[in-house]
Amino acid sequence: MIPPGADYLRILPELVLTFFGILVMLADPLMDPHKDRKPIGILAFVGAVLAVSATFIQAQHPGLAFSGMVRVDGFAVFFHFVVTVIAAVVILASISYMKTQQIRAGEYYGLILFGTVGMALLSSAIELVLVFIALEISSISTYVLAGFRRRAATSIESSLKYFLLGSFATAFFLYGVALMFGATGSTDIYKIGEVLRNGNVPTLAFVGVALMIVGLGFKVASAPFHVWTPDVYEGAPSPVVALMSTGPKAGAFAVMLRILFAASAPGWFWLIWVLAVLSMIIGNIGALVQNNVKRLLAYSSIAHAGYLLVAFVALPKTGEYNYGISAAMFYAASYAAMNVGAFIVISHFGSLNERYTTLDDYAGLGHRQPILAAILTVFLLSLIGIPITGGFFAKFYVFSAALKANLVGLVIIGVINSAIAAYYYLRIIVYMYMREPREGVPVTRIPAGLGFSLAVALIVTIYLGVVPGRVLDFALRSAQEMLR
Amino acid sequence: MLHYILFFLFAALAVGGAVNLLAQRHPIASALSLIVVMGSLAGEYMLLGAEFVAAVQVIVYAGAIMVLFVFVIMLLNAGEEERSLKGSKVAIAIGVPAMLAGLIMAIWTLTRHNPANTPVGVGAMYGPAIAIADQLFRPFLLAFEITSVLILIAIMGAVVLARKEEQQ
Amino acid sequence: MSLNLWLIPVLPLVGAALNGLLGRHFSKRVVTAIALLFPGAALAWALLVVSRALGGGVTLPYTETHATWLGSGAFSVPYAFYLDQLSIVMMLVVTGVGFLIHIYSVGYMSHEGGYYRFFSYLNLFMFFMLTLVLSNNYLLMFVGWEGVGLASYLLIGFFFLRDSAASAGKKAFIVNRVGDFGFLIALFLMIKHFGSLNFDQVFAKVSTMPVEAAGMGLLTVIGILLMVGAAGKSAQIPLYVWLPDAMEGPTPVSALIHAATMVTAGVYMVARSNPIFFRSPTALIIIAIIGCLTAIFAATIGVVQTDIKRVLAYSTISQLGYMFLGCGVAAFSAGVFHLMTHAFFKALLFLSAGSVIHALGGEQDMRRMGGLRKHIPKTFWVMTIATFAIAGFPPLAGFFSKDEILWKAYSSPFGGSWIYWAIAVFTAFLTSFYMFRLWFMTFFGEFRGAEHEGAEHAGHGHAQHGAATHGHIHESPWIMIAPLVVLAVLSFVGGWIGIPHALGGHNQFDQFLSPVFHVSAEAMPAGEHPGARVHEAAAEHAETNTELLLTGVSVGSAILGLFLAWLLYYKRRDLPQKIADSLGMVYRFVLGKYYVDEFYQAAIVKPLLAGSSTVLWRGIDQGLIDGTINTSADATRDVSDGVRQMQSGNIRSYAAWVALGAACVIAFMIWMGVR
Amino acid sequence: MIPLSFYLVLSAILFACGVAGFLIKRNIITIFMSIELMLNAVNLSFVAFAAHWQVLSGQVFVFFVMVVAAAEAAVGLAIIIAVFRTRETLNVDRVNLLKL
Amino acid sequence: MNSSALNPYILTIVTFIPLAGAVLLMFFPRRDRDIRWFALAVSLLTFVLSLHLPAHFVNGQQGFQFEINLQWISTPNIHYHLGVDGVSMWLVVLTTFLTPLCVMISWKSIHDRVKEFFILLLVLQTAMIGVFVALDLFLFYFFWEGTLIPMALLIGMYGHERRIYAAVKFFLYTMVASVFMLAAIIWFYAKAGTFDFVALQTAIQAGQVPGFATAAPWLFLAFFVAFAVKVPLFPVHTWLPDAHVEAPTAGSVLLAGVLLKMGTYGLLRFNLGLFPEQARSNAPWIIALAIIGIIYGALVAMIQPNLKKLVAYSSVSHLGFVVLGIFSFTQMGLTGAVYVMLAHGISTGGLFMLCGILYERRHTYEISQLGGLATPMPVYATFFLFTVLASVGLPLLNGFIGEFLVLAGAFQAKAVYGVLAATGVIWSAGYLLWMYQRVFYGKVKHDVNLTLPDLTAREQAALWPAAVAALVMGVAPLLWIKAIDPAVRAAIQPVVQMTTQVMGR
Repeated sequence: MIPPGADYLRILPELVLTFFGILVMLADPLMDPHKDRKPIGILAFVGAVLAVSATFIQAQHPGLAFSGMVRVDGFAVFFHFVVTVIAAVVILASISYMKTQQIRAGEYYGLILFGTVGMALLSSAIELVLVFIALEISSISTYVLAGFRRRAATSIESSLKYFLLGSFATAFFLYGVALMFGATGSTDIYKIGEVLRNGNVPTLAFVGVALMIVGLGFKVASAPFHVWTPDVYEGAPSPVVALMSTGPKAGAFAVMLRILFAASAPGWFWLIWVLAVLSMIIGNIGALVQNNVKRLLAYSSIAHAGYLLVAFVALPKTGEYNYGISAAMFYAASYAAMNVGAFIVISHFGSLNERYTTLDDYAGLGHRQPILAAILTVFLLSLIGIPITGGFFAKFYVFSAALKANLVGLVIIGVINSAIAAYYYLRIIVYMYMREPREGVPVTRIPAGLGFSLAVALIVTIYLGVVPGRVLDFALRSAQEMLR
Repeated sequence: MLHYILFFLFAALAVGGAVNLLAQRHPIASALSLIVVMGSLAGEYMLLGAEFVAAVQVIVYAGAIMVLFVFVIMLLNAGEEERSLKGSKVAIAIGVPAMLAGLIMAIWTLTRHNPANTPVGVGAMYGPAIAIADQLFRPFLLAFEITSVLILIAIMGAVVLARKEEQQ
Repeated sequence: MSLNLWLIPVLPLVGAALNGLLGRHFSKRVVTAIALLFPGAALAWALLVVSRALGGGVTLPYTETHATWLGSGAFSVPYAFYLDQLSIVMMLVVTGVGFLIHIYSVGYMSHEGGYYRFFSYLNLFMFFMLTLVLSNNYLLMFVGWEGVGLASYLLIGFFFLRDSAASAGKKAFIVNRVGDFGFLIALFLMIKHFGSLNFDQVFAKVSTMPVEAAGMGLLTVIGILLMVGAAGKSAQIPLYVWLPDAMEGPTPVSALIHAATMVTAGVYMVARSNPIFFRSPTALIIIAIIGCLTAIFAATIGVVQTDIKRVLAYSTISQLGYMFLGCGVAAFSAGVFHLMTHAFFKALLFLSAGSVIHALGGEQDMRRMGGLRKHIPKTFWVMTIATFAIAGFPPLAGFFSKDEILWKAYSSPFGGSWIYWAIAVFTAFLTSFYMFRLWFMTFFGEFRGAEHEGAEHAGHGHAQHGAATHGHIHESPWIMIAPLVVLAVLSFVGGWIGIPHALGGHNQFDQFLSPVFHVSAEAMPAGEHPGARVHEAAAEHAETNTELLLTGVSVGSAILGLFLAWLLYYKRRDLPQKIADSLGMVYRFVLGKYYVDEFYQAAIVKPLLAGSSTVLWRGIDQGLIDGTINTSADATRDVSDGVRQMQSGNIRSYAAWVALGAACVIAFMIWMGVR
Repeated sequence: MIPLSFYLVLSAILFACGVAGFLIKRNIITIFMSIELMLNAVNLSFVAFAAHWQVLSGQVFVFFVMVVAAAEAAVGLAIIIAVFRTRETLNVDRVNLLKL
Repeated sequence: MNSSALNPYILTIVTFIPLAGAVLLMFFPRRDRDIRWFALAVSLLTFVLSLHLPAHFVNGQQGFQFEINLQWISTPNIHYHLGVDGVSMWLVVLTTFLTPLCVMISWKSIHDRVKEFFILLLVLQTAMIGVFVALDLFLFYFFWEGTLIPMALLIGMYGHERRIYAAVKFFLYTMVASVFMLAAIIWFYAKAGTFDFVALQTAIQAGQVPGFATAAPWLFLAFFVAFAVKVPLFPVHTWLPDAHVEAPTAGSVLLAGVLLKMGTYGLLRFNLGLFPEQARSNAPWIIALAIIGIIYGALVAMIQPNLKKLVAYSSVSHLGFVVLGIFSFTQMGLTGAVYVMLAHGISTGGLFMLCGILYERRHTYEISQLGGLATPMPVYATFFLFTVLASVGLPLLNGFIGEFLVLAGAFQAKAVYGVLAATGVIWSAGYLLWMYQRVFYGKVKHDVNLTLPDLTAREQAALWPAAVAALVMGVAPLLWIKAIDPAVRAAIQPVVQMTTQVMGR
């Protein structure tokens, strides 16, 4: 049985990505192994951009595909778009990075493209087994990508840690899927939802949800499953961190939203509440004393996962869950923009072997590289949540959704946390602008590709901070679609 | 009755293999224990009627994958584990109790609160190759196709990581 | 018909502004011209105004309103000037004496640096003082009040290179501020209860209120607070301490500000507020007691001072006490009368003292003077007139005004008492004594100062021309003597406008001021006043006799003072030392000015500074508040380190955390499921 | 007729053994084997549930899990080789450059 | 052309011209001289344009003027809503007035990273103006936070030895406090669906905000904390001395002159405007804190060994007056409070400029290192004295009017408030004159001070406007009060109405 043509359009971004991934794979051996892989990178970038445009075609064909394995709705399109844009930006930024790091492996781009297939599919897959496979695709590719700075022991170590712990966590997720299957007799999220809404909910389903939350909580780096994050982020190549702190995370959040809301998973309210609070506190407190910028941002990403989880528990009695969901979506998007931007700056500034990643290295950056410093400052301010940056509205929507649901205590914890967070982001700014420059840290020109990718991240960050209305409207609508 | 005997035989083998995996200090011994576990699980699958799965379990898992393991163990010439290192206190002190607690809770749930605590007959769900194939290439077509991407990644990843680093 | 009263204060302001802003670029001649022209014009205009007002051109009280200064809601304060008999007197005293002192200063300050600055300040002072006396509301009066304080601050600290001068200026300002605090509170009370600060509106409201028999009624509180303000400005107990130090300023300043005009502002303010005080016997008694105590207290200190200007300063405080005593028994016209005559003779005294100092190249210690009669005869003669005037010898000005106060202190229906009289007479004796002591020490006997020492001892400014005059004591130039002569004449005849009935006069001064004071006095039945004694025609003759008797006693005490001073400081010069030795502790106590300054320093200033520094700043600010915040920051850091410890780097321990988390999650969800 | 719960409990025990192996083993390869054990345990659950619900998809899942496990094994072992190259050890406790 | 046609756009123009200037400046070549002149031109242009406001302001008209209300973002219903009343108008003019002075005073003292400095300064100006003109809570919060970063950077990049500590302290204090305000703003949006100040006020008064009654005390506190830290009110004032001491001169001037006023402005606009009932019930302890601040600030100022710290603590004292005035709920008190804000901006701004001028020459603020400066620098000493007197509250200078009205108002509210606060007049004379004596009078103690040059023409050009403004504000306060008074009346109306209702019961 051959699926109808529209089904292929519904997975068009994935198809495009896969196609270009294969192209990259095939093209790589044709190149002189001692030459830089810039052409391959450009090819991959073209693929990613085409994938971005493919999401528009995808959006024209909402509905189920492949025997109900995939559901294309606004929600899916939103995350497809986010993920593919992340991939495109990261690929573009990687070209110069790979050159400075002297890594000559076209597989890098292939892995990103293939990994993006998984990340994208996470948001549209409604069959739990497909979700599992997509999760593995995105994970395994990032395991490998994390180890790409092969001369550095830290990179391999981070790869190993990510791999072992990631597999450990996916096993939990899989067990959760199995129990869910056992409890409901189905692995289709919407069918599970019907079953759970209609009948008596077996305890098995609760345990299934618990195990899935463990697995997904690990992927989104929420406390107490966050332990891998700082080590992995510190060791992995910066552009890869840019990717994996946003792409798989966005995908995992999408899955989580679908499972918790569309599948009407039971009993998780206080659980997520606690996870949100723990993540915010542990992330922010842990970041306070960090001296490595990558590690610092790793802790910050834990905290941001916490803020995002706040949106999950915004469940007003009126049943208007779409506010919380859309807030989470918006948060994921704006976090992606600012975090990718920040890590791209870090990747550029790190120089060969990422030598310069401590705060001391950032001293006087405002002096020596004013533009780069200014851009990083914008991203950091956005991470703090200063108005007219995406980070502000992200927090704003999340907290406003929570207040709609009368979660005053949670919001207060949240705002206090964001105030604490200001301290460590500010530390970076302080180092950049207020300390004397350190000897021997080189001043480097910003390559075109990196500049362009930074510009994209910057524009998106500002765009989401100045005119967030369209994006949020879209998110609100697609959240409703997702719930239907 | 025979079913029970068979079930418990395989179960005992599986659990015994798993425990042995933990107890053995040499990775080769552990790997062999794992093969025992997999084999006995294949027996359980047969008991449940999943004959194709059981066959694949033996061929792919116990065969292919575990060979890979053994191969790598040989390649790296891994010896016995060292045991006298610190840094593992947290793992033992927190992890193992947590694991036990989780296990107890899981068993409790699975036995008491399972709504479908019904007996399952031998071969209750007969899964011949043809039926499985029908599933794979119809409803699960996309999943099946997408695994190819997974495999591609695995190949690329393995190649990249295992490749000798070129000299500068 | 407009009198354009505003010109009177504003003219000196123009002078001040011109000299202040541009004086640096002017020649000395131009500075002098400006400095004299504008106050002179103000004097001329004032005289014109008075002639018009008394000529019946306008009806008094006359008000001219120019604009609203500030307002909020229903409350507003205008730029408005007010002329009645009281302000006429004050205006004339200020412009007249002020102008004379300006002239004098031209000579006195001719060798000083910052010549333009000095005249700018002096003109500024005139502006504020005239604003004070001419305003038609309390707030504008307060403007003048603060402004003269500022001018005083600037002028005391004129020789700012001397630390003592700078400190004295600051002290004057701050002590005055303490008084202003009371004044301000009084203003707030008026705003709250009367809704306005305009004299006419306030007094109109006040006049409808009953006399407050006892306790602390509204008017009593206002009255006392006003008196606090007056005590600050007019150097009454307990706020007098700044005035002696203020002698650090150039002598013309002491004459103008710290003798003739500014320090009497308090008296003016109390007199101006007479409708309030008439209705508050308690406040009156407090004023009388403060005045009385200040008079004798300062006089005793004056007796032992050796610095010529300090003697005069304490004398000023003492005389101000007299004025308050007068006001305190509701004899406001007597107080104001004394204010006027005092302005003449005390200005004269200071200026003469300045002339002496000038002659000696800056020497101020009377123990180094003596025999100056021959060297500076003109100064000697004007000084003599002034001394006799202040000592209360008839028919000089001081006699009439002081006598009026003494009599009223005894006889006033508003709380007059023989105790006041007795103290006042004793003070008169002391006044006579220390003034003649000064007179004898300065002008009689042999010259005791080594002239070269004089130059060394000199203050800042005089050091320069002290050196120039080294070797001979010289008489001051005509520009300094001329004002002295005018003042001497005034000190002589100034009292004649207020000759009491008992001595066959008509007390025109009292009558002149009566519209200001008696209106409010008569507004209420005398019988209601608890302290009031009923005037009866029959008693009038007896009273005249009493008055004559009392006058005799006071003149006698003045003569006694003269005699004693002659005995101790002319005839038997060894005696004072012996007396001082025999008195021992007491003498030293008085010589130390009762150690009031030291007391304030130890009881208020030091604890305040130490407390602010150790308790407030180091304790609360840096210790408690910043400490709390730093501690919590450190605690957060510690927690942060704890969180880091989770991150041991060991994969197995990470897995353990995940497992623990998973166990908790499973447990929670099972609980949710079972529930 | 064996109760479903027997299979499930067996699966849970095996899963727990896998977790325990991750926690107490020091050799990276053995730890990885523990993960494989966990996946196997889940597979048993799938098959058992498939029998319980009488749907074949449960068995198909096993299939996919095996593919994933194979892919993981390939990548994982490559990573282990890479680690061994840089660190000359397979002891997981020695792989702790990144911490705090 | 009729210039009142500008009315709807003038606020936008005034607010964003500095920002536009900053953007242009970014593309300037690094020629310091041109940059300075350009910054001066921009700030002067802003000032001139801002004079349009008082020129076309209709005194006594109810509500806001020069309003512009456009939808900015639809889904969170955020409007670009600007408008001023008598209070905010003058605060805007104060801001535009001080900025050119800051540019002039930074002419030579900033010689490193000049371009960034002026960019930050101009950005800061836009944010400050924005705070005063924004009528949409979101917009307000945006500008509020917008002031934070340039200011922290100004302190941290151009400050003195402990600048980083000070900048971080400044940032964290205000940031931590303002997130509470953010939470409250979000609450409003979540419940009322609007950020619009006017709409919110109407909705609250009509009781149309669900859950307001229970949440109001907390919301009040949330706003209050944010503003109290900014003011700063005792005991959350400790960031101020550090920030001031370390800040560059222009930073100090704007910090004292404008940023602190944002706090009091917020109290007036939001705490009074949105929560009249809570404002009334919380007034006693707030007033207590204000009075403690007045006295405490003055006493601590008295013993400061550091010139700038002294002025900083004096700000604590002065701002205590403002808070006292605001919470006295009397016409006079509030008018006075607003007037103190303006006056303090001028006179303390002037003091900081003078401190900065001294620092340029001497590189210290330690009073013990100074002394006798009136001899080498007479003109400087005169300006300093004038400013000190304005700050002390000498009548006919700006400080007096506000303080008097505040005290009178506070006294009307409750006599003891007025009495306690009025002791401030003694303290302020004490610390400022003592400081003046120690710095300027006496003989020159340190030989380096003997040769200090007096004011240059440029420095005078920066000081004269402040001095003239101080004088005019003292002599003709009605120019300002005319506009302030009606605005203030509108602000306290709800509170007063409530009081009468309570008393009527």
